[in-house]
Amino acid sequence: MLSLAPEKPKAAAPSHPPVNSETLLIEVEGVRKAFPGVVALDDVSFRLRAGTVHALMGENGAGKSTLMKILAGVYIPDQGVYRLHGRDIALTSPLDALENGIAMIHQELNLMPFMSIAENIWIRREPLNRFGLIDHARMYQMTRELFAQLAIDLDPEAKVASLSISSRQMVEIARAVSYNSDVLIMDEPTSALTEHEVAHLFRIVRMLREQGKGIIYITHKMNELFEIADEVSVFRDGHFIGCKRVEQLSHDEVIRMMVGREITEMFPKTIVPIGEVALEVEQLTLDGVFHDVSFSVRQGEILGVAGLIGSGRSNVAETLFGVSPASSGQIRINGQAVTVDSPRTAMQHGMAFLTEDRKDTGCFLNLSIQENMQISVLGGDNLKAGFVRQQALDEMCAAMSGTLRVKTPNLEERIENLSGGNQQKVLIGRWLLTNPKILILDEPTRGIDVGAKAEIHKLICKLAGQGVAVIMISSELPEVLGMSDRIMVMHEGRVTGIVDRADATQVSIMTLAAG
Amino acid sequence: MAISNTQALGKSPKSGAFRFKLPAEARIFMVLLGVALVFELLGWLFVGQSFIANKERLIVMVLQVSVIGIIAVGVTQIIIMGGIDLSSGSVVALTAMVSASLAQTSDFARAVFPSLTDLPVIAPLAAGLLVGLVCGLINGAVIAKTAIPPFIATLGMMVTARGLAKWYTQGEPISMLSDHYAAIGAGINPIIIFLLTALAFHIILSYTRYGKYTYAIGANRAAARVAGINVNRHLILVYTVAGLLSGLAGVVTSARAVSGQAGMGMMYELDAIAAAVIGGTSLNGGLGKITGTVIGALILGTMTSGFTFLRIDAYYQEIVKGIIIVVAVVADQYRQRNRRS
Amino acid sequence: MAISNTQALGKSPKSGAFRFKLPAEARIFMVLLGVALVFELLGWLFVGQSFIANKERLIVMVLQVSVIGIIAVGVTQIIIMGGIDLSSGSVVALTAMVSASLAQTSDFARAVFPSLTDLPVIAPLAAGLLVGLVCGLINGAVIAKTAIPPFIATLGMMVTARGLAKWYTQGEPISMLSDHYAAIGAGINPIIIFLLTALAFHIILSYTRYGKYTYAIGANRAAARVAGINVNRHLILVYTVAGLLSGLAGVVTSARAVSGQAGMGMMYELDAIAAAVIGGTSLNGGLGKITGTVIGALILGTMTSGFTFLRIDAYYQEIVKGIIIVVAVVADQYRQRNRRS
Amino acid sequence: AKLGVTMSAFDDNFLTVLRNNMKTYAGSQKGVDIQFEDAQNDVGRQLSQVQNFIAQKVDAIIVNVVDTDATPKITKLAQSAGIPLVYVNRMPADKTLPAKVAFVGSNEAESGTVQMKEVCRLMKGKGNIVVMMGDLANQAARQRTKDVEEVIAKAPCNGIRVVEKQTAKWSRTDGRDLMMNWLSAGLQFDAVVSNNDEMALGAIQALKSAKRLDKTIVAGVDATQDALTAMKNGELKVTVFQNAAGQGKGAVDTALKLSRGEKLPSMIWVPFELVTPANLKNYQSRN
Ligand SMILES: Nc1ncnc2c1ncn2[C@@H]1O[C@H](COP(=O)(O)OP(=O)(O)OP(=O)(O)O)[C@@H](O)[C@H]1O
Ligand SMILES: Nc1ncnc2c1ncn2[C@@H]1O[C@H](COP(=O)(O)OP(=O)(O)OP(=O)(O)O)[C@@H](O)[C@H]1O
Ligand SMILES: [Mg+2]
Ligand SMILES: [Mg+2]
Repeated sequence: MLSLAPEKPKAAAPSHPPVNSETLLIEVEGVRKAFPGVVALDDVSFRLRAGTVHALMGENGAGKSTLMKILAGVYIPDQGVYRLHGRDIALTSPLDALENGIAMIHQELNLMPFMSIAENIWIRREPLNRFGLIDHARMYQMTRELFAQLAIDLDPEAKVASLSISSRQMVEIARAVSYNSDVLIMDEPTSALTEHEVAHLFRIVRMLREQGKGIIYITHKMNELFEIADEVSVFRDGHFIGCKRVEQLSHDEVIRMMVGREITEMFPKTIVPIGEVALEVEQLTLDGVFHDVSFSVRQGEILGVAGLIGSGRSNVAETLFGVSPASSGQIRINGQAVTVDSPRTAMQHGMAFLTEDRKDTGCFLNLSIQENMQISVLGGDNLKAGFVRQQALDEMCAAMSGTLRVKTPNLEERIENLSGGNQQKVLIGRWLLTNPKILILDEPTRGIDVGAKAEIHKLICKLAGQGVAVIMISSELPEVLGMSDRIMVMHEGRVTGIVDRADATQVSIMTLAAG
Repeated sequence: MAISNTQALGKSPKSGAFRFKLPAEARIFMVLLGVALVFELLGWLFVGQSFIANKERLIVMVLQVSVIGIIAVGVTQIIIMGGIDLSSGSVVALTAMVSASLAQTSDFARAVFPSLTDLPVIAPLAAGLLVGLVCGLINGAVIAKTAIPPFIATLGMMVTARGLAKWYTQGEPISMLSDHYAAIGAGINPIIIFLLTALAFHIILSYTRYGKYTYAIGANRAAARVAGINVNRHLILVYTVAGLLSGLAGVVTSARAVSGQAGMGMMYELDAIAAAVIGGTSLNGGLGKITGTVIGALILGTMTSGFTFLRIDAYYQEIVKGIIIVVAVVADQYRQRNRRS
Repeated sequence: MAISNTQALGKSPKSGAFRFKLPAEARIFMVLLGVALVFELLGWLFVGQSFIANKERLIVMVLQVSVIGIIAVGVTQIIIMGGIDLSSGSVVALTAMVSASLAQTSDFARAVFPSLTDLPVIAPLAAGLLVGLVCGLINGAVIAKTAIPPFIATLGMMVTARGLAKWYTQGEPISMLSDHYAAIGAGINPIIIFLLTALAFHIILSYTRYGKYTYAIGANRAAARVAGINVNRHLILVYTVAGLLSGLAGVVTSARAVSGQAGMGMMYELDAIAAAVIGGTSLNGGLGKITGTVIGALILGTMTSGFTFLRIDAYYQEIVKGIIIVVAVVADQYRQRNRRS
Repeated sequence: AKLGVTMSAFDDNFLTVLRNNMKTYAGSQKGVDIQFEDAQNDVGRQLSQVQNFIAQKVDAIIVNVVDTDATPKITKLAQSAGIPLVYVNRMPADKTLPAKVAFVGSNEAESGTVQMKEVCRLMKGKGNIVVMMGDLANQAARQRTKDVEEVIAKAPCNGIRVVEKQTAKWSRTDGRDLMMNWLSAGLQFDAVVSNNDEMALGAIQALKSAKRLDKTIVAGVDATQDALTAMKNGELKVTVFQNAAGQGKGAVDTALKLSRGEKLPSMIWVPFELVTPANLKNYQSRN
């Protein structure tokens, strides 16, 4: 146990709660991992005890996922000590980790879309019959048993491609549990889940804790921390800041450790004057997906959209923006009836749409931050004789990433190398550059840390103050409640109610969402 | 409280299981039937005879795509795994040369290896398979170890193997092959070899881990790695298997022509890929079936025989063949989409 | 026990901004220089003369890849956009036939169109470009409207266009072309056409919206659509541009040979793709530069000249060419990775 | 009568002339129905085409074989189906041809010999030559190159040396590029012996722009229209004429006769003929 790394100055002295070393599952010390241009982890230490839920907190890009990927054998650290059950170990591949009893649910979904749920779960461990061939019947049976134990209701034979993101997340969880490993790492497992599923997940997590497993739980959601975690380690800028028992911490203290400063207001909602009706939707229908959706949103107003997973909120947003044009119904913008048949026409009507899945429909992963940000404004004034006015655009992008505090060495960096939260900020920047009149945000703060979240919320309020009509879909109830002027609730592809800010409570929304 | 994926859409959670859904292969089979029926109809109209009710023609239809089919069985696996193989045709030529050179009879004065004539048939067969295997192994190893695109790695092999085939006898064809060797390609033997190969790999792909890994890597390579699959090893394995099958195809080709020639197998890689894709294998990886590929190959064979049957000029044949490849894939996609929504 | 005891590299998180980073093209240029230097060295050792210091040789090196290069400029754009084009070689043949048939002089008794001889040179040129444009347009439209893989759509075009080229004069070559037409392919004109085309599209790809959209679609097609790009229209546009360039290549080829033949351009598509990929264009889309492609083409040209210069047998040329294609791409990737970490 | 023809390639210049001659001649005969297939230089494809013709029950099959090594198999297929078979242009490798099988064409071994002998005469038996070869996977390329080498191995031509031989894949542009590469390497030679006219024409273009043409003898094979024009302009010195009309007519005639059950000699020769500026006008309108 020897590390030659020099002591790094730290914002707060790392402090570990006293532990009985016999219950230590994982111990890492002095871990360093650098990527081109970025040191993701620098002299980081971390301990996991058996029978505990250990939360990991930190801003976007703090290095949480990187550390977990090292624990799970995906990355090989540049330097550091790794002890498992008190034994030194050097993992070389994810398989290595799995065989040593470490399973991980990654931040990004890692499923094979064209294969069945059962095949995804039991890959590499398929039951064989006496001819050495795969016994599908038994595999489905095993899946049903696993699902029964976890109270998941999915058809094991269904193809993963046909599942919603949340169901896919549940499949990931089931697979991780099925390894029956000593250590289970969950990297933001709830970012795609709503309250219902989260509660359900927590029951699973508690069950595993009872069985004496060690669970590492990464989240940006403060309430989850206090609900499920026993201990919490905080990271900032690739450094380990400290580790405490949750009981010894308050909400504000965690934030201070993460951000290094106070954040006073969580939902900085400012009441702004509400103007004319900007967007009006009547009887909007997409056959087989959602029906008779009617609502309106005014200039300066924030319309929150709540609902359970798969209630069709994202589909409504996609239809509004022309991604999948409506089969019937009417859209009126500033009182004018319009046909929106493609995102292009939607943009011409002053709309902007931040999609929920940034990897699939947001980022151009191998292009630079700058190119990602300016792609939607390559027209009009920014075009001269067919040529793009690069200088002006670059300045706009630089200013925007400054405003949004995108953490990156420079704007030429590929967006792929940013942490999830920073990618999200770049995409928000892309849409803000278009100066939208109507802004549709689908899960705008998914996977975003508290600091950045507050900034984004402030920004949304500021835009509303400038007269932009905002539609904000969110699965985080506190966010919807805190930010919206009115809340529309959906259930099974239909609007079940539109509630004013004053009348909205957690309970009233959930009742409508349940149908 | 259960989590269900089908709360919306007014679908009961289980409805999917009961919905009538034709498997992809059945859809492609319809295309095959359609093509055959069109020829049958035109046959009665313009030629005055049946297209299908002719035993010899049925045999040729399959026979002429047997070699392509054997290659396509390997190529299908590579494509399912998210790769591509442009080298098959050249590997066919190289193996045809090598195996033919070991199958010569001693009554030929100018044998390539005068001391290696009249060998038992197993020798050229084994040598051919081995050459194919090595070519595939090199493809796989290069792709796995250097992470260059398979398109480039196999393009390199395509050029190199063709060069090797020409160099082997300085372009001279190899003839006077033993009767035992010729028997491999005689009569309907190529058909039998093709169908047995297809059957074997159909079972392997559907019911073994080898198969599951192949689909998993093609569907999502990162996910496959995270799930603990040794992606690189499997990659090498699949390319090696495909090389082996190209080797087999080379042996069959040379046995069929009773001669080994450096120009053999030209462009076969494209026909094999076409057979796989017409058969429903997606070039994006993760999707495909050997049964589909067999039908895809049969569609190509039926077209060739049909054109000759209708006495369509060779120019038009090519013109129409290109169009039909596109139409077959479009039709398949269209039906797929229709059935979905 | 430590996993690794190496000292920290002492890089602060910001060091990236100051890091020296060679652009991709510079790296490929090194490969070109390397190849040329190897030949220079071997030249002094075995041939006793300089490889590079020879004006005529330098001209041939570029001249012989000019046609491939013109095609590759279009193909690069398609690959950046996430597509592929297998039809270029056949389109070259078809346009060569059509434009040659309109460039015949009247003193030839058996002209293809006896009434259309002695036309001004603009006629065959325009006809050739138009044919290429239409082929590209069809490729693009099929891909955009039916969403079938570009590999299949352009494979179909490859077969069909070759068939059309053969059908056009029933395989008969077209000769007796006017001097004005021949001038297009005379001397170093093909080089000039190639470099001007490359320069124009280098500028277009780097500094116009057309270029930005091409990269964006290649990087993430779904995201490009959501970002307001009319993806289908742009797709058609880029395939059309590539078709146009294949058409131009066809005109240059036939002008150079002063003859139109249906067998022209065979396998050019693969050389063009190889040039693009050696030049650093990624087959996954979203990455690539025209400058890289030009250097990629020059690498191929240097190799051909180098082999002839060293008097290497044709067999070995092919064998080595395949290996070099792979090695060039591997080397490029390797350096890329090294520079990164 | 129904005739099925499989050509080794449709885009070869000489074979196109041959094919067109067959077509015209068959068209002039009453009740003859002729169908052409393109084997695209692939033996496997050609075998399948023969088998398709057999399934079709044509009255006779004409084969322009891709590679003569594969003929025993083709002969066997036709023989066991009882369908008459005529090989055209390229001579089959069979030791003996059975009944109902015939060959119409020339001896490929002649073309290169005739060509080289004339070049040798022009060079007065000594000097340096370069050889442009066709695609090496192709039989004609190998045979013609071998012919050339055999001629210069013996007196009176053994004063001639091959300084370089290389492939230009039958094509004019490749021929031109190859010649430019040679010239840039400073290669010294007195004659270019090319396996076909196309490559020879490419060489002429390159030699012309390097101003070396007047000092160089260029020889091709095929006597295509372009080649004859080049010869008329004094650029090409030697080419070899294959009688496409004779071969085409002969093949169709033989096939028809065999299908009527007539007895015929199994080898019908249509020899190669040397073309030089001296006898050029006899050939100008023949192919
Ligand atoms: N593959 C990679 N290549 C280059 N840089 C990377 C790579 N992966 C991560 N990074 C960088 O390392 C740093 C840490 O990233 P990491 O994903 O661990 O953050 P995180 O704490 O998980 O953030 P988030 O909460 O947004 O998920 C970031 O600055 C990120 O840009
Ligand atoms: N690609 C797809 N294929 C099949 N069904 C899909 C697909 N995408 C979405 N669905 C289904 O459409 C329904 C509505 O999904 P949508 O994403 O609009 O809901 P949502 O309320 O936004 O939920 P989420 O929070 O998951 O985004 C869900 O039942 C989902 O399963
Ligand atoms: Mg993370
Ligand atoms: Mg949603």
